[in-house]
Amino acid sequence: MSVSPEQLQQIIEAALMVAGSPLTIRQLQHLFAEGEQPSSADIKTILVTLMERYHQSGLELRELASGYQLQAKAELSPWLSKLWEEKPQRYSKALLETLALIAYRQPITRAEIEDVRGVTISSPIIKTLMEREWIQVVGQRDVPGKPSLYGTTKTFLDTFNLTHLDELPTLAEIHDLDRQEAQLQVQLEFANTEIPANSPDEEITTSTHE
Amino acid sequence: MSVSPEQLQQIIEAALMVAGSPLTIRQLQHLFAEGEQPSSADIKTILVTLMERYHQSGLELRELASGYQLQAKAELSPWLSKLWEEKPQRYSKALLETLALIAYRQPITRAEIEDVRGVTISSPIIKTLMEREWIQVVGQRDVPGKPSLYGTTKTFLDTFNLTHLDELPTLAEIHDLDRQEAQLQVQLEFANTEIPANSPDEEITTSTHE
Amino acid sequence: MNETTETKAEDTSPPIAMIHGQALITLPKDLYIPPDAMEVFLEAFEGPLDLLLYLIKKQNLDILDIPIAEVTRQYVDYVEFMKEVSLELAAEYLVMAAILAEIKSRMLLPKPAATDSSEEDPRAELIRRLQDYERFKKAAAALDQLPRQGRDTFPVQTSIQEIVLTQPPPPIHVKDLVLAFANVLKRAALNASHSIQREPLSVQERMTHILAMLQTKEFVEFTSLVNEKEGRLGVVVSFLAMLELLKDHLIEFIQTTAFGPIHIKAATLSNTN
Repeated sequence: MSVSPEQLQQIIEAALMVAGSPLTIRQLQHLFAEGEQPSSADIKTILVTLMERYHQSGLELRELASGYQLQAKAELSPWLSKLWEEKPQRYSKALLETLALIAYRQPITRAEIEDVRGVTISSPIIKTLMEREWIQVVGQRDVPGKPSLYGTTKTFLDTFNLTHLDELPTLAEIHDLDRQEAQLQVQLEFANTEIPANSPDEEITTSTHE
Repeated sequence: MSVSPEQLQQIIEAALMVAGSPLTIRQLQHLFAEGEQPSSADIKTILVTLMERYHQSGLELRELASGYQLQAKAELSPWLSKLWEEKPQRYSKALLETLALIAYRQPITRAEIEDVRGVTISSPIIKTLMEREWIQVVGQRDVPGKPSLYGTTKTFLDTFNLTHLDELPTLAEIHDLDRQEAQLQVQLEFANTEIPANSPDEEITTSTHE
Repeated sequence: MNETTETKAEDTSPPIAMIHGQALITLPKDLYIPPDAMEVFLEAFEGPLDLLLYLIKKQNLDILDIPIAEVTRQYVDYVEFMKEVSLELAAEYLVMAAILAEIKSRMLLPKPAATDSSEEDPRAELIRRLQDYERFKKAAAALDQLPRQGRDTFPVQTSIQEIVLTQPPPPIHVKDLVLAFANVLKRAALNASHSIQREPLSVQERMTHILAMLQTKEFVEFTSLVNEKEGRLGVVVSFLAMLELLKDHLIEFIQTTAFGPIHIKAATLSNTN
């Protein structure tokens, strides 16, 4: 099969596109049958043509140590990177509970949070909450060790579309939400072992204010 | 970062080039920040423009089952396949017939496939088809033993460069494929001078279809 | 292959056919197949239906009008032969032989008058199966002809210089928070929470607000913490917050002169720990 100059360019371009790794001029020559191999000068000419052609596009042909490779231009990285962006994770239960306790019981110390949750809080949680600017240190409790007192910030309110903290649902509302959630869970047939469907809620409701 | 129309096209083209797998219009929209996402109509326009642009090149933009993909044209495969040392896998007739039955008659059980083919299916065939992710279990037939029902996957369509199942060569169209069939037969044909290469096929086919 | 090899030696002659990677050098004469080639030959068929199709095609026969006696004879010869050369024969081949024999015997029975419907033809079921199988045999071949990724088409996969992975923070909703709170309360000693829960949130918010203010300013005038615009309730809330903070030793009230302005400052932490 004899190859026209046009086809030669098509083949070389397509090879660079599909190879997935850099190709040397030698490798490009070897795509063709013995006796029909273009000279390395021919291939270089084509490579230069291609380089110029890509100038206007989002691609560039680069010569790397191990050969020629087509790459997306670096300036497009911010968009292209989204292709590999991982799905946002969910916040851990520990983080949400810590944040909830700070929101509802501020100002509160770490020890006090731990006391309610029954487990120690890992430092990354506090760090994450600080980095998100959802919580701040608002003082120190006057007890041995002078532990920091945490409270929520304006950013926290903004994130949750609240103007004041007292717009946070009351415990009665929590109970409703919780029940809805429980029903939803039942519907989805998720055997959630941690949220017993009803009974503990009752106790909470009796103790709520209004 | 606001995006110019030119840049928009560059980004979409580059995304298709670097992704390595088909991209849906939705995925392409998600390359852009909220509020700056092009409409799906805009993206389609760009895809059409790109399709036309590649017309002269060795590339083509195809719509597959799981999205749009840039590919080297099939006519270049004699050269491009040299990029890889391994020869593309050839599949046995038994595997292809099993796959064809699953594709055309899905959902279908193993016993039903065996019924048409007149032989039992060896387990490695089903295993290979599952490993390629060309088929999947889509349910169980409600008969004693609850045999698995098989169907094809999007990967199957992608691999065979199809968008929808209805693009499969229709069984009625099989007439037109006689010639290919005849060629295939030649490989198996025992070049028996008593057997003229074509005529028997003609005879049978003309009388087969409804 | 010796006796039946009619032409040249294996390594010099081009193979007639490649069957599963093996070269078939010799030509089978009709149904006579060289024993060594037999196994290869058998593998070339996908089962009894495939073999039957081959026999029918080979003789240029109409599938709709199979001379069942003849085809049966050939098929049985073939099967017998395979048994003779002790090839392991799939049971399906024998089943088909039985089916053919049965059809043949029914064909021999005198036809009842005035039945020309094809359904009455004992061959009907076999013909249906043969046709059906043939359709899928062809469909399989057609499938194999479709341009296949990795064989005929290759996806473009260029590289990218750098991937800047910014993992977006997870979305969060107030409901998550509320449920988390409900959850933690359930686990906590429930009666212990009674008293605290009665505290209105606004007092707590104000406590945080005051403390936050004292982080930046050392002294804050008492009156500046009471915003009259908030009305009576607002004043009460601020006052309660201050009392609460005072109780917790978090703030101190300072009045330098009688009836002078009252200032609030963050509590000087006792050094007694």
